[in-house]
Amino acid sequence: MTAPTAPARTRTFVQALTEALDLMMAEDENVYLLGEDIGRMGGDFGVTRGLFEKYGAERVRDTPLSEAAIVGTAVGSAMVGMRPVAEIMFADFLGECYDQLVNNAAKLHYMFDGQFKAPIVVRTACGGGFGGGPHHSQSVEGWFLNVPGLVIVGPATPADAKGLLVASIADDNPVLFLEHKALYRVKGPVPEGKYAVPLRQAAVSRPGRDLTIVAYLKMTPEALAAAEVLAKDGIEAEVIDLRTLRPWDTDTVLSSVRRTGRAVVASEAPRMGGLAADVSATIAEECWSDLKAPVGRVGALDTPIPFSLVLEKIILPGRDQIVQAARQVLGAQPVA
Amino acid sequence: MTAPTAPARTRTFVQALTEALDLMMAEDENVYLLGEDIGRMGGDFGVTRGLFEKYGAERVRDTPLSEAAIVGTAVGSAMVGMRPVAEIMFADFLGECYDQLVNNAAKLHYMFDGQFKAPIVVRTACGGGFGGGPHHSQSVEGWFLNVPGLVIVGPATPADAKGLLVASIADDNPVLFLEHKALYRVKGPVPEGKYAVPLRQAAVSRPGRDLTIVAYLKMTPEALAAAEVLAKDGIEAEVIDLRTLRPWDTDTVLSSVRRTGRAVVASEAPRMGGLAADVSATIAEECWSDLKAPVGRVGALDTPIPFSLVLEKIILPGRDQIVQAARQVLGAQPVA
Amino acid sequence: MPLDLEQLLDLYRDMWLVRAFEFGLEREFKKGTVPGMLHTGVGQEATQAALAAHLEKTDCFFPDHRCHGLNALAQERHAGTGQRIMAELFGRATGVCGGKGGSLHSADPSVGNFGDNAVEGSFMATVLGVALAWKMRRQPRVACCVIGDGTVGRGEFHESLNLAATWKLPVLYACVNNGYAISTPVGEAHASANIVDLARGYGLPCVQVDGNDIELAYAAVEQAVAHIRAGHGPYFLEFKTWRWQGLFSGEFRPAAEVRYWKDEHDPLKLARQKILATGRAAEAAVDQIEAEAKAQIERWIQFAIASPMPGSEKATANVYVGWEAASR
Amino acid sequence: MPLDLEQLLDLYRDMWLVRAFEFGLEREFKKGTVPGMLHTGVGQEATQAALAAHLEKTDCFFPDHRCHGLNALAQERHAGTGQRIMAELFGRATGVCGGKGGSLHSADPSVGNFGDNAVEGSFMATVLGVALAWKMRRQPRVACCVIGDGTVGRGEFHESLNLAATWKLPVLYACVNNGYAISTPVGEAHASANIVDLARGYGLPCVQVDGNDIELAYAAVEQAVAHIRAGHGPYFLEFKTWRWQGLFSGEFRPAAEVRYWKDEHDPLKLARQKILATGRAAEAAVDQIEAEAKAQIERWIQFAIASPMPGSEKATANVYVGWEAASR
Ligand SMILES: Cc1ncc(C[n+]2csc(CCOP(=O)(O)OP(=O)(O)O)c2C)c(N)n1
Ligand SMILES: Cc1ncc(C[n+]2csc(CCOP(=O)(O)OP(=O)(O)O)c2C)c(N)n1
Ligand SMILES: [Mg+2]
Ligand SMILES: [Mg+2]
Repeated sequence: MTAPTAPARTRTFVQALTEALDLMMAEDENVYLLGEDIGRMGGDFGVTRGLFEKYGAERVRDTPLSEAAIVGTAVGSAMVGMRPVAEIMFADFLGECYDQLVNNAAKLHYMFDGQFKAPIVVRTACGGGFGGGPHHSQSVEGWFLNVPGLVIVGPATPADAKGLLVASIADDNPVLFLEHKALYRVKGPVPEGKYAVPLRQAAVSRPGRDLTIVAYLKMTPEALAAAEVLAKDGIEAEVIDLRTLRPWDTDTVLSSVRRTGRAVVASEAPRMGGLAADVSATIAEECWSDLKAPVGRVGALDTPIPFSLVLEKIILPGRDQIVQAARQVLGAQPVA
Repeated sequence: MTAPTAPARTRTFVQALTEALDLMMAEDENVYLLGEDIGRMGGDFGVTRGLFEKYGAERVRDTPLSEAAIVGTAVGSAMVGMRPVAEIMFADFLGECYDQLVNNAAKLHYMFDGQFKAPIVVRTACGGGFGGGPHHSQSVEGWFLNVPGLVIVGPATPADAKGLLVASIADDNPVLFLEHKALYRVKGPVPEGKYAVPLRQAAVSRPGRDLTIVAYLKMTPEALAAAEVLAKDGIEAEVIDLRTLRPWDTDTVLSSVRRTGRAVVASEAPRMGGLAADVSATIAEECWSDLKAPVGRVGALDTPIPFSLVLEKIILPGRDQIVQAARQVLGAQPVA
Repeated sequence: MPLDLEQLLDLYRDMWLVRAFEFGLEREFKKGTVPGMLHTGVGQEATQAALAAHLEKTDCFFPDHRCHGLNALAQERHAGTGQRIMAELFGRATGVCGGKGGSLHSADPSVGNFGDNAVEGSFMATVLGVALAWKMRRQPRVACCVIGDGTVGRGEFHESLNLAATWKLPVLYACVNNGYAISTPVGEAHASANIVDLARGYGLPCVQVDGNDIELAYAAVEQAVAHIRAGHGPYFLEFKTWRWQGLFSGEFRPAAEVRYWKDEHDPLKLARQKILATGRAAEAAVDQIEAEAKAQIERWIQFAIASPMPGSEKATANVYVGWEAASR
Repeated sequence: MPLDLEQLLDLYRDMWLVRAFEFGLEREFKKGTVPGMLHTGVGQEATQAALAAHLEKTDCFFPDHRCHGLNALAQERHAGTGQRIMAELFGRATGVCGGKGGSLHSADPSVGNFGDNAVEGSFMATVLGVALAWKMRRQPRVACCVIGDGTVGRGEFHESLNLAATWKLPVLYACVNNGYAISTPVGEAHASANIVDLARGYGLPCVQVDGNDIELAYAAVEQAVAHIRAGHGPYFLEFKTWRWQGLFSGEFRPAAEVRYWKDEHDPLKLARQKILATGRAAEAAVDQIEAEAKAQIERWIQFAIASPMPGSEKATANVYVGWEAASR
């Protein structure tokens, strides 16, 4: 169970996720799902659609609006060998179960000296751009970055969505699995059958020699679009999609930057204290002698996310901000 | 009400905090306290001692173990003009009221277009080093760094503890006020009467020309101790105490680094995704042409905090790790 | 207990205003002029009108995601017009939050509207603070929060009721039990389908009322508010009602249930019957009320559509009080 | 209902083991050999012994911060000796968690001990998952969580009871009402000083018992466990008891109260009276039980003190399953 062998069909991101759940549930009866309205209704975004009919109410379990209990239940059942996949409808609600994730799931294995594991997956919909307002649009990976023991995953393509979800369910660590709402309807080739995209391994989404753009989730397609724009000027940007956000793949990122000598890091989250800061700092610390310009850090303005689409557009970054940062990084004079 | 005018006496960190609360309560009856066992008992660390007797049960309010309700109550009362100071006994329990802080207090002013303010202070005891184990020892600022609208304050000296708490209560923004347990018994000069230490303003705790050490909370005394060690080798380290952790004072930090050309950032939190990453990234991005070596980032190993003092000591950073990082930064060859 | 005709007519108008508001909004939402997500309060008009009738400008309420109507009524009653609620839902600069809040975050403290919080139920904790402040200041005010049956699942339900009861805070819990949380029946998500059963242990008065009968709902709120203002502490009121809006994708509830609530137990039909039963109001006059409410709403929609979008300076305004948002 | 003499003597021994454990620990803590913080279960021995007597190795319990005794009893009963609980409290490599957990995080799944969580009450949510797994697997097991009266303040209390009741999960809530949370009296922090009042609304059996009377406590647990194993769903048991430990800084409770609980209603004295009242046990034999328990504990303490500290490789072990902790 690693690389895909079967041919790819075209599927949406949502369908790819459903396939992963279906495959893992069929194979292992310890895998079960829980969350709000994931049963008959199939989840707010349709990711669990059809699974209730196939696997029944026991294994596709509707819950009350009890986010702490949802994650607590997942953790407890994982302590005795289940492999729960919990859905938190919107990532913004993770504040309700922050304690269970941070103080319980992430620490169990360590504090009890390896006697327990917490192989849970908490799937949740993150990201903005659709007028969802301050409580339905946030990028939340920053809330959890400083939490050892937790794994954070964030796919950018349908194929990765499926392979990373398979890998996350198979993994013995607690995984926070972020799904960007703007990607749900995106279509792409998705191999048939079961395959895993390894955790902790970034993807080179586009090779290039002139600079490295590190991105993830919705910023990956934005970075690819930026690379297209830059290509028109003859600039070849390498785009790296982190895929696992904690712990992220320093090897792939640093070796790319050592080669290109320039880097832009793009995240939809506010710049201050986000993942882009950690990546930028690590690049600057580790690639010092190869770096020809300061790292460019692209992120949201330092504000909550407003309802107004006009304002939201001002706040959230995208292709154009990445292009601009890349141009600045390319224009900067090397110190030497 | 800004700079202290009265002479300083020697006080513990805890006494300094009590003085700040007492002064603010005496002056404004909208200031009140709430939290677990803060009344007759005076709080787990004695910060509210004597205030119950002076101000009564209405204004020094014991609560049940309801962390969400504690912060929720604070926020609600602030919406109608009160200036609550809530105590969360240990910072590790902020997971219980994460939602109220992040989705409510931090966003109220913005999402309701300025119609409400949330002038709350949430005081809490953070940090390790005393065998408190995984749930009583954490450095939690990293949990909140990516949250626009929130202010995070962390004093390192008794005088700052008092002045920053006065300023935090007077400020109209929601403030998460971190008190490091290892500092509570520390004594130092504390001016009499009311004075404010301005928020968002770092302190140069020790001037120097050879490198800049950026620290906060318990790492500030550790950095000062490191500077002593380095001074014996003739190295003059400038130590900057951030004091406000979000938004942190880029001006003071960057202008120091522009002058010294070298920087070490020290935090007790795990390196990955912590405040030190943000400071390191910002320095590298903004001081590029003045920087003579990569920024050194000192932090905890990437683990939960074990109960065993032997193991905890391995994990948490201190003076020696700062000295080592400084030596490395000083030894590194400038690129040019 | 029975309301006099004038009161009934007023409430009937209010209820129509709520319904017309929601229908107008649904129509515009489908056209794409209203961004974001939309939950409507159609079917729950009696509950909202009853609350609006008793909440003073100096009280407060935390509305839930179906309370556009309540918000508009409070706006009308205490600020003259509800059009700024409409404008908010359109994301316009003239909205109560300048377009920054939208349907799920509309607030206007000047009329007692303390804002929805789209993390459902979080304000069960927040309301305690408002109530505590008023109690400390000896102000006989009511701090109300509107919570759906599903929202009751949140742990804050317990923390809130426990503290409100222990501290005898002036909180009105207005629980709108419409039978479902999105697709989940109340009885499948809770130990009891009657939320009062879960609230009673805290020792506060817990009353269940037919939320579609405006007379009963009005009387129940009246009594609850009187109890709270008299300083007797919190009060839990459960309105049994039903929402017309199914899932986003359509109806999922049994046909008989739909028929009962929409035809036999529609709050507007019931109210109309009551009015006509007095024999002192002509059908035409009653129809006229409905028509005027609808016309009113169209004017508000026009106002909203004609209003400008917020200026770009608003994007970074009011992140911190007194400080600029970091430009970095 | 009355226990036979042999059972009584066994339980008396267990209770003494708990008390001796805590007294030994307090002594060592004062010497500085036990790091961190210390909360003891002195005064609550009957409750702990009653629970330990009924929980099988294949059941689970989440102990709270005063459950060293319960932990040790489970260890003794199902693994032969309780010395590894002692060693854990001394932070030694031989402890159940290799010294990484300490007093507030001692776990040993092989005896059903699923570990304390020092964020008090969080395991009210976690216990649901264990119970759910067992229910899904049709295993007639009991998932127990031990919660203090103060811990009841947490929102998870509601989320947990509601879900356990709705899903009919095999959860035993063992609520240890010792009258205080640190310094706060139960009646000042809760709408009722009797926690069963807050639990009843969920429709599960709620029973209050004198937690200092070993016979009553034993019978109550027996009945609760039978109910759960029979598949009838969750059960709430409130033990009325009292802890000898005041605040860290000393006693704060009224002298009469202290006298009542320490002298008149001490679980060990009560049990001793019961035993002697049978007329079939000699005082000397009963004293002997006490002496042996104390000696046992001293051996455990010696074991702990003689044990090595954990090796430095443990510092970064088991952060992630199967991966090294990041060195950076
Ligand atoms: C904490 C939280 N969990 C989940 C949601 C998503 N959500 C929005 S409305 C809703 C159902 C709420 O049900 P109920 O309280 O009964 O209100 P109704 O829509 O029926 O009026 C859910 C689950 C949310 N907004 N907040
Ligand atoms: C969530 C949380 N809040 C606060 C604390 C601090 N704390 C530890 S024990 C305790 C009191 C608990 O009271 P109770 O549940 O009655 O247990 P008792 O100590 O009386 O046995 C408190 C407040 C904690 N550990 N966790
Ligand atoms: Mg509902
Ligand atoms: Mg207690």
